Amino acid sequence: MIAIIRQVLISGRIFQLIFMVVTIITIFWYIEAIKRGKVVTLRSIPALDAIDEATGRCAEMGRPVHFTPGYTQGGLYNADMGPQVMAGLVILQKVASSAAKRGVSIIVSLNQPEAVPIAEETVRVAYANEGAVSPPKAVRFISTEQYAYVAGVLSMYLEERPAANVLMGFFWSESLQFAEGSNYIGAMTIGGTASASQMAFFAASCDYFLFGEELFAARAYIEKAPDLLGSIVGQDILRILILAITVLTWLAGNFKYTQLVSFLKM
Amino acid sequence: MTNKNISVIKRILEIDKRLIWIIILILLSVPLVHPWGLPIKVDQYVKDYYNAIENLPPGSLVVCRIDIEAGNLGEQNDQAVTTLQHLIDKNIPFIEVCFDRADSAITFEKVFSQVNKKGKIYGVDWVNVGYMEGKESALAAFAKDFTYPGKDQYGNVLNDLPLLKKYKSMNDVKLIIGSGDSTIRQWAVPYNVKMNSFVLGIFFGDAVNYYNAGITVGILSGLPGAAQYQFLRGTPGLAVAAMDALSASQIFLIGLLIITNAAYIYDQNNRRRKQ
Amino acid sequence: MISTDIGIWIGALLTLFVYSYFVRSKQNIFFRFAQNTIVGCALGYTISIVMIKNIDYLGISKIIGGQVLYIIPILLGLLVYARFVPGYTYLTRTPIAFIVTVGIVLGARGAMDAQLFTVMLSSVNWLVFGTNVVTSLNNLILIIGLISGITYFFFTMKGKGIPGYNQFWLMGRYFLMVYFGTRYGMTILSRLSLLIGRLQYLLFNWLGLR
Amino acid sequence: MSNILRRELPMTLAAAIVLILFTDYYFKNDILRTTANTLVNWAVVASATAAGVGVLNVLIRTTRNIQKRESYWYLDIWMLIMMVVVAVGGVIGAYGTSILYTWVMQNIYLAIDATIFSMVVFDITAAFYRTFRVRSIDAAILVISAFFVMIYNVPLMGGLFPDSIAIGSWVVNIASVGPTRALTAVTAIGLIGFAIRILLMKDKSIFGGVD
Repeated sequence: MIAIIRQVLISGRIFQLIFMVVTIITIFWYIEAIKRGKVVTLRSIPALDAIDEATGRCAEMGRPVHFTPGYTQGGLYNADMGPQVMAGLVILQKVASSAAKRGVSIIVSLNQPEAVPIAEETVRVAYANEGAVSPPKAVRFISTEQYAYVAGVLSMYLEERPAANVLMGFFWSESLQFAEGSNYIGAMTIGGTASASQMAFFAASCDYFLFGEELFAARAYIEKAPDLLGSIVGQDILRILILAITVLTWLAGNFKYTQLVSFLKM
Repeated sequence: MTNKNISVIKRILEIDKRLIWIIILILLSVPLVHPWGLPIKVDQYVKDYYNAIENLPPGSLVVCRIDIEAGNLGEQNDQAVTTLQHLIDKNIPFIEVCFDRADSAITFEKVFSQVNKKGKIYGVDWVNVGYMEGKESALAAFAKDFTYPGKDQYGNVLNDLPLLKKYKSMNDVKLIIGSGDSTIRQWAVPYNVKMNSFVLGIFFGDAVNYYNAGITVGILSGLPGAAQYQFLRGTPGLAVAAMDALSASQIFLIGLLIITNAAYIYDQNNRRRKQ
Repeated sequence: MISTDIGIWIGALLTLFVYSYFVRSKQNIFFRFAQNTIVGCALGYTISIVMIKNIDYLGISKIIGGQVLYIIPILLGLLVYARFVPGYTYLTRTPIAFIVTVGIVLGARGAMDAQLFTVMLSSVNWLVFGTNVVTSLNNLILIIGLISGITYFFFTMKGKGIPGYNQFWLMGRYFLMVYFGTRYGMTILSRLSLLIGRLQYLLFNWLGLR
Repeated sequence: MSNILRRELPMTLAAAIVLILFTDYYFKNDILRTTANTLVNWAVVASATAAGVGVLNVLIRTTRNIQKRESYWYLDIWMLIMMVVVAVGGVIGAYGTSILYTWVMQNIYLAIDATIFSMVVFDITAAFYRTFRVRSIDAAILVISAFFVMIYNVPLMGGLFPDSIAIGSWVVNIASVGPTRALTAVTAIGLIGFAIRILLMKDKSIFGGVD
C-alpha cells in the first residue's frame, strides 16, 4: 500500500496531501454549517470599520478618496503578489460603495492592466446602486513599472489632494512612499498588506492598518456571506490543527521522538 | 518648571522634517567626499562568500543570476562590480542570466561597464544571456539546458558561442551566485551546486536562514557586504567610503530617537501633573 | 571636474527634478515633468517589451513552431478588450479569472510546503531540555512567539471563554510589534544606501568631486 | 447564455485550474506536469496580450486632458512622445537592444527610477521621527526593538564595540523569529483558503466579485 503511494505521489508531499484534503473538507463542512444556520461573530478589524470614517472625512472636505491595490511584478499571475492584489480589490467594493453613499468621488490607481476592467466594473456597480454615475477618470491605470506607478500616484496626490487614502493589497517600497506622501498632504491613511517586508511600515505610518491574513479575511468581514464566513471558521479550525502540529513537533524534538517528523516529511 | 524648558521640549517634538532631511544629506555626503576611514569588521558569511570564489579552480564555470532592479543599483552596484571583477581576475568563466525584470539586463550592462575586462573575450570567457520571461519555470528550463533561451542579450545564437559548446547544463557548474528562493529551489538544491547569496540588505534575514541551514555557502548583502568584500579583496572603493556615511547618519537617527522620546515622556509627565 | 557627458547632465537634472517633490507638498512643474517622462518611458517599455516581445517569443513563435494551442491564451487576452465594447464587458471575466487563478494557485501550493510546513517543522530544533539555560530560555521564547503570533489571527475564537486566550492573544500582538520594530530598524540602513547611490551619482559622476 | 459567460464559465474554468495545478503538485505524472507548465505559460501570454487595455486606458485619459487643456497638458504630450520613442526603440532590432532604447533607458529611465526609489529615505526618516514615540505599550515595544536593532546595524558598532550589538542581535535572531514565522504561516493559510474557495466555486472575487 505504502509502496504504491510512494510510487504515485511525489515524496515529501504525502502528508501535505493529507493535510490539504483535510483542509478542503473542513472548509467545505463549515461553509455548509453556516448555510444551515450556525452563527459566528468575527473579531473586529478596525481598519475596515474605518473606511466609513475615511469617506465621511472626504465628504466633509469635498475631496476625493483614493484607493490602490498595490504592485505586482509581471502581472496578476504573479504567485506572491497577485493574490494579495485580488484580496485588495475586494475591499474596493466597500470603499466605492461607501464613497457613493456619501457622494464622494473616488480615484483608483492601478499597476495591473488586467485589473482595469475589474475596478471599473466594481466602481460602476457601487455608484449605480446609489443611483449615481461613477466619476469620470475614476479608474486610472498608471504603469506596469514600479516606480513609474509610484511617481504617478504621488503626482496625483499633489494635484487632486485626496482627503483619504486606502492602500490595500501588495506593496514593496511604495508602501511607505504612499503612506507618508498621504501624510504630507494631510490625508487620512488606511493601509493593509500581507507583504512580509512592508507590514512594519504600515504599522508605523498609517492611521489604521491591517496585516497578514486579515487582508484575505476582509471579504468575509465586509460581505458576511455564508460562503466566506464558513471559510473563515474552517481556517480557524485549521489554525488549531497547525498549532497542534507545531507543539507536537516541538515536543517530539525535545523528547527525541524522530518518527513524527519523518512522518510529516513523508 | 520654566516656560523656557517647555518651549525647548516643544521644539524638539515639532522639528520640521526638512531640517532632518538636510542633516541626513550632509551626514551622508560629507564622509563620501572625505572618508574618515572608520574600522570595518568583516563578517564570517562575507569571508565565506569571498573564499567560495577565491578557492575555485581556474576554468570552473560560474552562473550568475545578478538580477538588479534599476532602483536598487545604488545599493547593489558595488556588490556586483566587485564580484564580477573577482571572477575576471581569477580567470573564471561565467554566464549571466536574469529572470526578475527585463531592465535587469540594462543594469547589468551598466555594472559590467565598470569592470576591467583584462582582454577577456565575449562568448569565450563570459556570456550574457539577458532576461528570460517565465519566472520559475524558466529557471528550471535554463538549468536543464543553457541554450534553451535560443539567443543571448545581443541577438547571438547561444549554440554558436564557444563557452556554451563546452558547458551544457547546471551539472557543469561549480558555483551559483544569485538570490531568491526560486534559485535555491530550481538550481542549487536539485543540482547540488554550491551557492553564494547575492542579496539586497532587506533580504538578509531570509538569506541567513539558508546560510545557517547549510544550503548556501556565503552571503553578500547590501552596501555593508560590498564594503567588507572590497576590504577583503584589498580594493577599497565607494562602498568602503559609504560605510562612514551610513554609520554617521544611522547614529544621528538613533540619537534623534532617544532625544524625541525623552522629550515626549517629559512632556507627557508634565501634562499629567498639570491635570 | 564637472561632467561633460550630456547623458549624465540629463540624469542629474532629472534627479533634482524628482527631489523637488520634497520642497513643498504642492505640485510643481519639475516633478510633474519627471513623472511624465518616466511614465512615458515605462509605457513604451510596456508596449515593446512586456507586450510585443512576450507575445512574439512566448506566443507567436511557438505557434509558428507547431504548438498551435498557444493561440488560446492570445485569444483569451484579446477578450479583455471586450471592456471597450458596451454591453459585452462581462466577456472580460473569463480571461481575468484565468490569469488570476493561476497566480493564486501557484502561490497557494507553494505556500503549503515552503511556508506552512517549514514553519511547523522548524520548531523541532528549539530544544528546551538538555541544553544550557540561555539556549533553552531562548528556545522557549521562540516557540511562545510562534504560537502566540498564530493565536493573534484567530477570527472567531474571541468571547468563547477559552482560559488564557485573551492574554495569549495580547502577547501575540506584542510579539508582532517586536517583529515590526525589527523590520523597520533593519530596513533603515539599506534604505540609506539607496540615497548614497544617488549622492555618488550627483557628487562624483556629475559634479566630479573626486 | 450570457449568464453562463458571466458566472459559470469563469468559475468553472478557475476551479479546473485549481484542480490541475494542485494534483500536479502532489502526483508524479508527466502529462500533468506539461499541462501545468503550459497553463502557467499561457497566463503569461494572456496577461501580455491584455496589457494593451492599460495602455489604452492611459491614452484615452491623456487625450482627454490634452483636448480639455487641463493643467500641465503640454507635459502629457511630452509623455506620449517618450512613449513612442521607447516603444519604437524597444522593438527595432532584437528587442531592447537598439542604441536609441538603451541610451534612453540608461540615462533617463534609470536615473528617474533610482531617484524615485531613493525617495524612500526621506519618507522613512520622516515617518521615523513622527511616529516612533512611546505613545502606548504597542508603540513602546516597537520603538525599543527598533532602537536595539538599529544599534546592531550600524557598521561601525560591530568593529568598535562588539558588546553593544548583543541585545540587537538577540532581538533579530530570537525575539523576532517567532512572530515572523507566525505571519508566514497565517498568510499561507489565508492564501490556501482563497484557492480552496475557488476550487469549491464559492468565490467570485476572481473576476471582480460583482454581479
